[in-house]
Amino acid sequence: MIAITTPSIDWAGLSPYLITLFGAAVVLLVCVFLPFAARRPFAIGASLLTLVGAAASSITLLALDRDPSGMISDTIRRDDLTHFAQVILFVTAIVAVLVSVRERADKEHVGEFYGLLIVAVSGMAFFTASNSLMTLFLGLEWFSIALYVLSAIQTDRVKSLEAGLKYLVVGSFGSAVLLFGLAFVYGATGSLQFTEIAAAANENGLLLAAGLAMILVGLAFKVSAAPFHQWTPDVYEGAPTTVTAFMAAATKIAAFVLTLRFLTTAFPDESELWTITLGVLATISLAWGNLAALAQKNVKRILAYSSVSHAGFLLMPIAAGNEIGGKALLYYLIPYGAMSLGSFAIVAARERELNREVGVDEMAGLGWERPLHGIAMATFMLGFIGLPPTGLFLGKFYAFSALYDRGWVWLMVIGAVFTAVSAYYYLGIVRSMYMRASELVAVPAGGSPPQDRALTLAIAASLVIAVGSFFGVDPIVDVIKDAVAFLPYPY
Amino acid sequence: MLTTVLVFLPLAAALLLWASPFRTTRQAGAFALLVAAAELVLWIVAVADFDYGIAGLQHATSAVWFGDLGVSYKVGLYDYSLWLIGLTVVGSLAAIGYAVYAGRERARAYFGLMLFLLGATVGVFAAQDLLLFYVFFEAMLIPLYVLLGVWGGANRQGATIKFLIYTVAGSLLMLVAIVAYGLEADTFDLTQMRESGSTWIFLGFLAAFAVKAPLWPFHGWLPDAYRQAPPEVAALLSGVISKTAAYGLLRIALPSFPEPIADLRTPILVLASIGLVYGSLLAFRQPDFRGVVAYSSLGQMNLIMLGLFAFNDSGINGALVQMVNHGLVSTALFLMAGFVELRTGTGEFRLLGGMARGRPVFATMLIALGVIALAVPGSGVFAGEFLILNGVFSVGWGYAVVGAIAIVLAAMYMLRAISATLHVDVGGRVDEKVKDLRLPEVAVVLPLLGILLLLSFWPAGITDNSFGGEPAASVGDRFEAPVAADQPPAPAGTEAAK
Amino acid sequence: MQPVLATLAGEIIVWVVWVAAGVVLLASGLAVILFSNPFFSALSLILNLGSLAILYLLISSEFVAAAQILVYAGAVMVMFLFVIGYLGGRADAPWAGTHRVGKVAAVIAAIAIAVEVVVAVGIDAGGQLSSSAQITEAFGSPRQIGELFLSDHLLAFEVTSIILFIGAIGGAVLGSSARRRDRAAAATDEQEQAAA
Amino acid sequence: MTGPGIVAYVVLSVFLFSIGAVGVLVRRSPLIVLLALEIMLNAGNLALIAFSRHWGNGDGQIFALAVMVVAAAEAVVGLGLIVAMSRRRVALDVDKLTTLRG
Amino acid sequence: MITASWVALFAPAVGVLLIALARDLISKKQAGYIAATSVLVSFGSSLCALINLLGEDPEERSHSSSIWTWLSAGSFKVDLQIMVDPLSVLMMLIVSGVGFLILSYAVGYMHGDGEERRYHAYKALFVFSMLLLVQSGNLLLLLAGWGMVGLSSYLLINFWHQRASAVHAGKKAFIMNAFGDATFAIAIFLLAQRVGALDFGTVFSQAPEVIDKSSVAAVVIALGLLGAAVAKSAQVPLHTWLPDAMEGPTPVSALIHAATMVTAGVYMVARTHVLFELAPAILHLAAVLGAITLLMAGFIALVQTDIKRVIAYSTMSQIGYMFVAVGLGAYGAGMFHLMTHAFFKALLFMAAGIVIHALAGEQDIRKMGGLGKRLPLTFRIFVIGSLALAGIPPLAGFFSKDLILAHALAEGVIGPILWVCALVGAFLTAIYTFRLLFVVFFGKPSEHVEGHLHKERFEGPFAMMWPVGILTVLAVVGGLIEIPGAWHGISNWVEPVAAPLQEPEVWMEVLSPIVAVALAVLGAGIAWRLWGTQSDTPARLRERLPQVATALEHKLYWDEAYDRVFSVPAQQTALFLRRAIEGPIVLGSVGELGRSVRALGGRIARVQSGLLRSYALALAAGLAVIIVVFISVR
Repeated sequence: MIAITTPSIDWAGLSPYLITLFGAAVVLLVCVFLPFAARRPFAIGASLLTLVGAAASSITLLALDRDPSGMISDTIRRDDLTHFAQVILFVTAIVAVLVSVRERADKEHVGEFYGLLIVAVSGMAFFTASNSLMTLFLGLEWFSIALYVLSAIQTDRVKSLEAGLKYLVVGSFGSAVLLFGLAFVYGATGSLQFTEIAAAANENGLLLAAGLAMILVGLAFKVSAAPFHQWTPDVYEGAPTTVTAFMAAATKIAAFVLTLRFLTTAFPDESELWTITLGVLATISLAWGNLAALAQKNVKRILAYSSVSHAGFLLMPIAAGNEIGGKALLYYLIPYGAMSLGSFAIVAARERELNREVGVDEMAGLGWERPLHGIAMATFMLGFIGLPPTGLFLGKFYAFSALYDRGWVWLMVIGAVFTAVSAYYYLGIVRSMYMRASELVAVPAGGSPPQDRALTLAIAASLVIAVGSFFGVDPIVDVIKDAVAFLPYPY
Repeated sequence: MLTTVLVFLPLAAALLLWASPFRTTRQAGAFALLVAAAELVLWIVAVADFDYGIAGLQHATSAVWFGDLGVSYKVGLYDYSLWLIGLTVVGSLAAIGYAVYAGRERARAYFGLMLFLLGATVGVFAAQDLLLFYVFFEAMLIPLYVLLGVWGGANRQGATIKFLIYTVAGSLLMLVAIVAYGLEADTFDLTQMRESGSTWIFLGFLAAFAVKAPLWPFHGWLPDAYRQAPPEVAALLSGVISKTAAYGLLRIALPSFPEPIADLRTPILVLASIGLVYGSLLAFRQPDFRGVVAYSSLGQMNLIMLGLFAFNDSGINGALVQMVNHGLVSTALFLMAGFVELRTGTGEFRLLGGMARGRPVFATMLIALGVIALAVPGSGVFAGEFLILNGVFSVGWGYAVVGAIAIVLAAMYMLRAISATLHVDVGGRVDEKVKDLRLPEVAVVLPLLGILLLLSFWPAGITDNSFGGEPAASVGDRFEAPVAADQPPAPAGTEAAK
Repeated sequence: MQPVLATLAGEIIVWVVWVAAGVVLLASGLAVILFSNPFFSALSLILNLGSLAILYLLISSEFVAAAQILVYAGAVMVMFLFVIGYLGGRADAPWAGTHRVGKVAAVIAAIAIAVEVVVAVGIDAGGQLSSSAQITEAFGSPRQIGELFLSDHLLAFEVTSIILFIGAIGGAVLGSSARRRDRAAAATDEQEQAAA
Repeated sequence: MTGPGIVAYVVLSVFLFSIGAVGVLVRRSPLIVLLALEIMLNAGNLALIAFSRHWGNGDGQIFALAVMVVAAAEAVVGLGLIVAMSRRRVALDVDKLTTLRG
Repeated sequence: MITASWVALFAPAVGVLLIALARDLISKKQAGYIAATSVLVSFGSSLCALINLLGEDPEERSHSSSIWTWLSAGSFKVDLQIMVDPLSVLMMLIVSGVGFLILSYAVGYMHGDGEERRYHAYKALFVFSMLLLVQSGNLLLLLAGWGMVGLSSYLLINFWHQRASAVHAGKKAFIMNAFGDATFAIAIFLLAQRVGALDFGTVFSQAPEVIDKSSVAAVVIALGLLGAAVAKSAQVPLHTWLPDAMEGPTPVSALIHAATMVTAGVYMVARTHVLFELAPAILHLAAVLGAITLLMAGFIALVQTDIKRVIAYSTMSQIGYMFVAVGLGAYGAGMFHLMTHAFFKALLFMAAGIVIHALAGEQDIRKMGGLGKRLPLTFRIFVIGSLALAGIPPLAGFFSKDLILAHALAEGVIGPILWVCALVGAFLTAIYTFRLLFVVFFGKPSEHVEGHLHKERFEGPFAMMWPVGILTVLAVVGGLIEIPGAWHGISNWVEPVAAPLQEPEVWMEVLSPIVAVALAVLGAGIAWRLWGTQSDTPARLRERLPQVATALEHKLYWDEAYDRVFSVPAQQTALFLRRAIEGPIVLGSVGELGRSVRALGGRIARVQSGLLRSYALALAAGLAVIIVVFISVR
C-alpha cells in the first residue's frame, strides 16, 4: 500500500487543547444524563477542573521554557507566546465560569453552555498557536461559531437572538473576507505556512497586497477595531452578560496575540503597509469608540464602546512593529482582560440584583451598597482612563513607549487626547455609583440577593490581577520578554 | 527608608482604615488624625536628620520596578522638597482636623481618602523617577475626585467632571512627554536625566503642570472645584495640590529643558503676568468668600510661575517661599470659609457681614490671615512675593511692574472680603446663633497661623536651607551642562535684561 | 498532427465548458440574491454549487468537485430547503424597503472591491500568475487528498471535525423545541422551590 | 494546462464574491443572507482551488474542503437561529432587528 | 545700646502678644496698661540708646546690628537688621514718647467701648511697626515696617467697623498706601539689581558709584521712593485717604495720622537722601508736591466743618512743609518740624478728642460753639495748640516752621517760589486754625451743646488729662531745642546722617520769621473778623464765590476724580473680564467643547443604526478603501 508518513505528534504540546476538548465532551455528554438539578453544579465543577487543568498544563509548558517548535507538520506552534496567551485565556475562562455560577436564565442548556464555553476557549488557544493560514481560519471559526451560539443561547430573550444573528451574519461576512484574503495570500505565495509565506513573498505583489488588505479587515473585525467594530456594542449588549464578559476579554486576547504573530511572521516585507494601516485603524477606533460611548446609557454598551477604543490602544503596539510593541501588547492584555471581565462581572451582578438591564442610572448607589463591587468597578473605570494603580496605566505607558520607539508621536498624542475624552463616560459610571443623591438610588428588586461567593471571588480576582500587574510588572515582563523575543519584528 | 515610610505610611494607613471596623467620624477621624500626626513626627525626624549644606539628594531609596524600560521605584528628599512635604503634612493635618470637627458622612471612606491623598502628595514630592512621579501625580487625582464628587456641594457633579477631565487631559499629554523624554534619555531616573532640546516634550510637561497649577488661561476647572469641594478639600486643593505642579516645573521642567524654556520663557511669563492680574481682578468681583480665595489662588500660582520662569536665585527661592506660604495661608482661608459656612450655611457676601462684633477670635484670625494673604510687607507671603518680583525684575522690568500692580489689587480684594464678612451691617444669615470660633476650630487653624507668623519672622528659614543655598545653580546644574539662564542679581553694573 | 488536433479540440471543449459553467455560475449567483422567494434562491444556489463543481473539475480537482456535490448540494442545501419549507418560504422583494442609499452604496462597494481586485490580479497576471505549475495525474485525486489529510494537514482534518461538532451542538441548542424548554424550566423551578 | 488560465478562474471568483457580498448587503431575509454568505465562502473556495492548481500543490484543495465544513457548520448554526427566531415570533427581516442600536 | 534698641523694637510686640494671649484673663483697662507700659519700655530703651549715642563722637554714631538673615536668595541676603543712629533714635524717641502719651490717654478715652483690648493691641502693634520702620537697617525691613504701619492704620481706622464710612476709609487708606508700597518695591528691585544688597550702609556707599546722577535708574529709584513717601504722608496726589481716616478713634488720629505714621515719608526721604540726591529733580519734585499740598490743604481746611477733618487738612499742610524742607535738602529742618508737629498736632487732636468725648461723639463744628466757658481747661490747651500750629512765637511751631522758611530762601533754584508758597500757607494756617478756635470755643453755646454737655460731666478723667498736660508743655517748649540763628540742636544731631544741602544765612533766619509771624497775626485777625464776631461775612463770601466754596467743600474733587479714573475702571474691567472672558471663554469654552464633543458622540452613535446590513456595508466599504490604498501605494 501507500506509505503515509503521519507527522509525529507532540502530545505534551497538545495537552491544553486535548484537556479542554475532553473536558468539554465530558460536560456535554454527562449533563445529558444527569437530572436538571445536578447539571449545573456538575457542569461548573467539571468546567473549573478542566480549565484549571488546561491552565496548569500551559503553565507547565511555559515553565519548561523550550525553544519554539512546530507541531504536526508545523501547522501550529509550541512556543512561549502561545503558552502565555493560553494561560491568560484559561484564567479568563475560569473567572468567566465563576461569574456564570448564578446566571439565572437558561436552565436547560447548562451542559451546552459550559461545553461551548470550554470549546470556545480551546479554539482561542488553538487560534493563538496557529502557524498556517488554514489553522488560522479554522481556529477562528472554531471559537467564532461557539461564540455565535453562546451569544444567542438565551433563546427566550429576543435581544440574545438578535445579538446572535448579527454576530453570525457580520462575523461570517468578516470570515468570508478573511478567507478570500487568505486565498489570495496563498495564491501569491503558494504556501499556507507563515514562515514560508514570508520567504516566498516577492516585491510588488499586488495579489499579496490585496490579500493582506482583506486579512487586515478580517482581523480588525475580530478585534473590533473601528470602523469594523459595529457588531460589538450590539452583540455585547444582547448576549448574556457572562458571555459578554468572557467574549470581551478572551476574544481580544486571542485575536491580538495572533495578529501580532501573523503579521510579524508572515508579512515582514509588507510591514510598511500593515503598520500604517493598523495605526490608522487605531486612530479611528480611539475616536469612534470614545466618542460614541459618550452617548450611551446602557453600561454594557458603554463598556462595548470602551472595548473598541481599547482595541485602538492595543493596535498601537502592533502598529509600532517593534519588540517593545510585542511586549507592550502582551502586558496590556493582562490588566485589560482582567478589568474588562471584572467590569462586566459587576454589571452581571447588578443585573441579577435588580432583575433588569443595567443602565448608568441603575448603577446608582452601588458603591455604597456593595463596597467590594464599588471599589472594583471604580478601580476598573479609573484604570481604563489610565490612572494608577492598575496595570493598564503601565500598559498605556508601554504602548506609548513602543510608538515612541517607532517615532509615531502623533499616535501617542491621539491616544492621549481621546483617553481624556473617555474620562467623561468612565467617570459617569463612577459618579452614578458614588455621587448620586440617595433618592435616585435604585432599590434592589425583591430584597437582598443571595450571596454570590463565586461572583465575588471573580471580581476580587479581576481586581487583584488588575492591581497586581501594576506592582508586579517586572516579573511579568520577564516572562513576556521571552515569550515575544523570537518574533521577527520589522522595526 | 525614611522617605519610603513617609510616603507609604499614610497609604498603608488608608488601606487599613478601609478594612477596619471604624465607622464613625470619631473613630475614623481619630485614626486619621493619629496617622497624620505620626507623619508629622516622621517629617520632623527627617528635618532634624538632614544635611542642609548640600544640594544633593538625601534619604534616597531605590528598587527595581519596571526594569524593561528603566523605570524604578526611587524616592529621596531634596532640601526644598522637604519643605513642601512639610506643607503637605501640616495642611493635611489641619484639613483632617477640620473634617473631624465638622463631621463627615461615610467617615471611613472619607478619612481613608484623605490619608491616601496625603500619601500620594508626599509621594509626588519624594519621587525621583519620572514615571513614579507621574504615578503619584495621578494617584492624587483619585481621592480628590471622590472627595469632591461625594462630599462636595450641590453643584459638585459638573465641577468634578470638569476638574478631572481637565487634569487628565493635561496629565496624559505629560505621559506622552514622559515616554518621549525617558526613552530619549534612556532612563527614567530623575537624577540621571539628560537635558532635552525638544520643545514638544517640554510642552507636554507644561500641559500637565499648567492645568494643575493652574497657569492662566487653563484654570477653567478651578472656580467650580474650589467652590463645590468640601472646604477642607478645597483647602488642600489650592494650598497643597496646586504646589505639586509648581514643584514639577521646578524639579523636572526647569532643569531638563533649558533651550525650550529659553525660547518660550517670554510667552510663559506674559501668560503668568496676565494670570496674576486677571486672577486678582476677578477676585475683586467675586460674590462669595471662596470665590475670592479661589481667584486669589489663581493669581498667586501665576505669581509663582513668574518666579520659577524668572529662573534666577531670587525668583526660584521666592517661588519656593511663596509655595509654602501661600499653601498655608490658602489652606487656612478655605478652612475659615468652612467655619463661616458651618455657621451660616453660605459664603455669599450679601448674606454675611458684621461678624466681627462679638466674635473676636474669628475676626482676629480672619484678619490676620487676610492681611498675610494680601502680602502685607513684613509677612512671609510678602517675602515670597518680593523675591519673585525681584527675580523677575531682572528678566524684564515690566513683569515686576505688573506684579506690583497685583499687590495693590490683592489689597483691594482681600480687604473687600474681610470687610464684607466681618464689618458693617450684620448680614441676613448672621444671627445670634452664629457663635465665635470654638476651641477645636481654633486648634485647627491656629497652628497654620502660627507657622505663617514664624515664617514672617524668619522666611530665611526656608531660603537659607534650600537648594544648598544656590537656587539657580542647583536647579539648573542638576545634570552636567550648565543652564544659560539669566544671572542672579549681580553686585554691580548689569543692565536689566531686555 | 493528431495530438495537436486532440489538444486543440480539448482546448476548445474546455473553453466552451468553462464559459458555460462560468456564465451559469454568475447567473445562478445573481439569481440567488435576486429571487424574492427563498426557495428559488436556494435552488439557484444548488445550481451555483453545481457549476462550481464543474469548474473544479476543469482544474483537475476531482475530489473537491465530488465533495462539493455530495456535501454541499446534497447535505447542506437539503437542510436549507427543510428550513425554508418549515418557515413557509416567506418572501421579501430584494430591492424593496427602506435604506435605498445603503443599497446603492452596497452595490458600489461590492463593484469597487471586484474591480480593484480584478485590477490587482490583472496586473499580476503578467507576472507570477502567467504560467501555472505542471501537475501530475494524481493531482486532486482522492488519494492525494487523503494523503495530505493524514500527513501535513492532519490537524486541519481533526479541527474540521471539531467545528462540525460545534455546529451540530449549536444547531441543536438553538433549534430545539421551545415547549420542551418551558417544561424543563418549570421542572427545575419546582425542584428549586422544593429545595428551598 | 488546458483552457483558460488561472487568472480567469480568479476573476470569476472575485465576481462571485462580489455577488455574494451584494446579497448580504441588500437582502433583508436572513435566509437569503445566509445563502449569500455561502456564495462568498464558495468564491473563496474557487480562488483557493484555482491557486492550488496554479502552484500544483494540494494545500488549497484541503483548505477548500475544510472551508466547506466550516460553511456547513455556519449554516447549521444560522438556520438554527432562524428557526429559534421564528419560534419567538421575531420578524425574519434583518432591517427590523434594531432593538440593539445606538 | 544695641540691646536697648532691640528691646525698644520688640517691647510693643510683646505687649501685643500678651494682650492677644491673655484675652479675658485681664481686664480691658489692664490691656491698655500693658500696651502703654510696653511702649514706655520702648521709650526708656530709646532714651538709653540716646544717652549712649550722646556719649559718642558725632561721626561714629551709626551702628547696625542684625540677629539673623531674614531672607536670602543665593548671594543676595537681607538681614533682620536694625540701625541705630541719630536719625533713628530721634524718631524712636518721638514715636515711643508721643506714642506712650497717647496710649495712656486712650486708656481713658476708650473706656467703655467694649472692644478695647483689640484697640490697645492694635495700638501697640502700630508702635511696633513704626519702630520697625524707623529702626530698620535695610530697605526691605523699612518696607516691611512701612507696610505694617499701613496695616495697623487700616485696622485702627475701621476700628468701629459697624460704620460703613469707617470701613471704607480704612480700605481706602490701605489701598492707597499699597500703591505706595508697590512703587517702593519697584525702587528696591532696581536697587537690588544694581547694588546687590539692601542694607543702608552698602546701599548708600555703593549707590553713588554704580548709579549715575540723574540717570534713568536714579530717577526711577527716587520716584519709587517718593511715591511711597507721598502715599504714606498724604501728599498730593495721594492724599485723599487722610481726611477720611479721621473715622478712626481720635487717639488714633493723634498718634498715627498726625504725630507719627504720616510723617514717615519725611523720615524716609531723609533716610534715603543719598538716593534722592542722585536724582535732584525728584528731590525738587518732593518739595514742589509739598508746597502744593500745603497750599491746597490750607484752602480746603478753610471750609471744612468737621473738627477732625480741619485738623487733618492742617496735618497734610504741615507735612507739606516738611516735604518742602526735605525736598530742599534741609533734612534737619524737616525732622525738627516733624518733631514739633508731633507735639502740637497730637495735642490738638487730644483736645479735639476731649471736645468730641464731651459732646457724645459730635464732630460737626457748626453744632458747637461757646465751649470755652464749659470746657475751660480744654479751651486753654486748644489755644496753646493753635498758637503753636500757627507759628506764634515762642511756641514750638514757630521755630520749626521758620527754619524751613529760612532754608527755602537759601535754596537758589525753586527756593524763593517755595518760600512764597510757604508764607501763604502760614497765612492760611492762621486763618483756619483760629477759625476753628473761634467757632468751637467762642460765641454762645449752641442748642446741641446745651443738650449734650451736662454740668456733671467734667472734661476728662485724670488718665486722659495728664498726657495732655505733658504734651502741652512740649508744645510750648519743644521748639527751644533749635533756635534759628542761635543754636541748632536737631540740625546738628541729624547732620552726620543727612547733611543739609545748603545753610541759610542769618538774614534769612531773621527775615522769614518776621514775615511769617506778621502773616500769622494777620490771619488770626481776619479769622476773628470773620468768625470771632458774629458777622455774616462768611455767608456773604460763600454767596459771592459759590464755585470756589463748593469746590473746596468737595475737597477739590480729588475723590471723584479717583473714582472716575481708577476705581470705576478697575471695577468695570473686573466685571468685563468676568462677563466677557471668564464666563464665556475660559469657563464656557470648556463646557462648549464638552457639549460639542458629546454631540459629536451622539451623532456617531446614531451611525450605529442597529441595521445589520449597514454593519456589513461598513466592512465592505472599509475593505474597498484599504485595497485601493494598498494597490496604489504598491
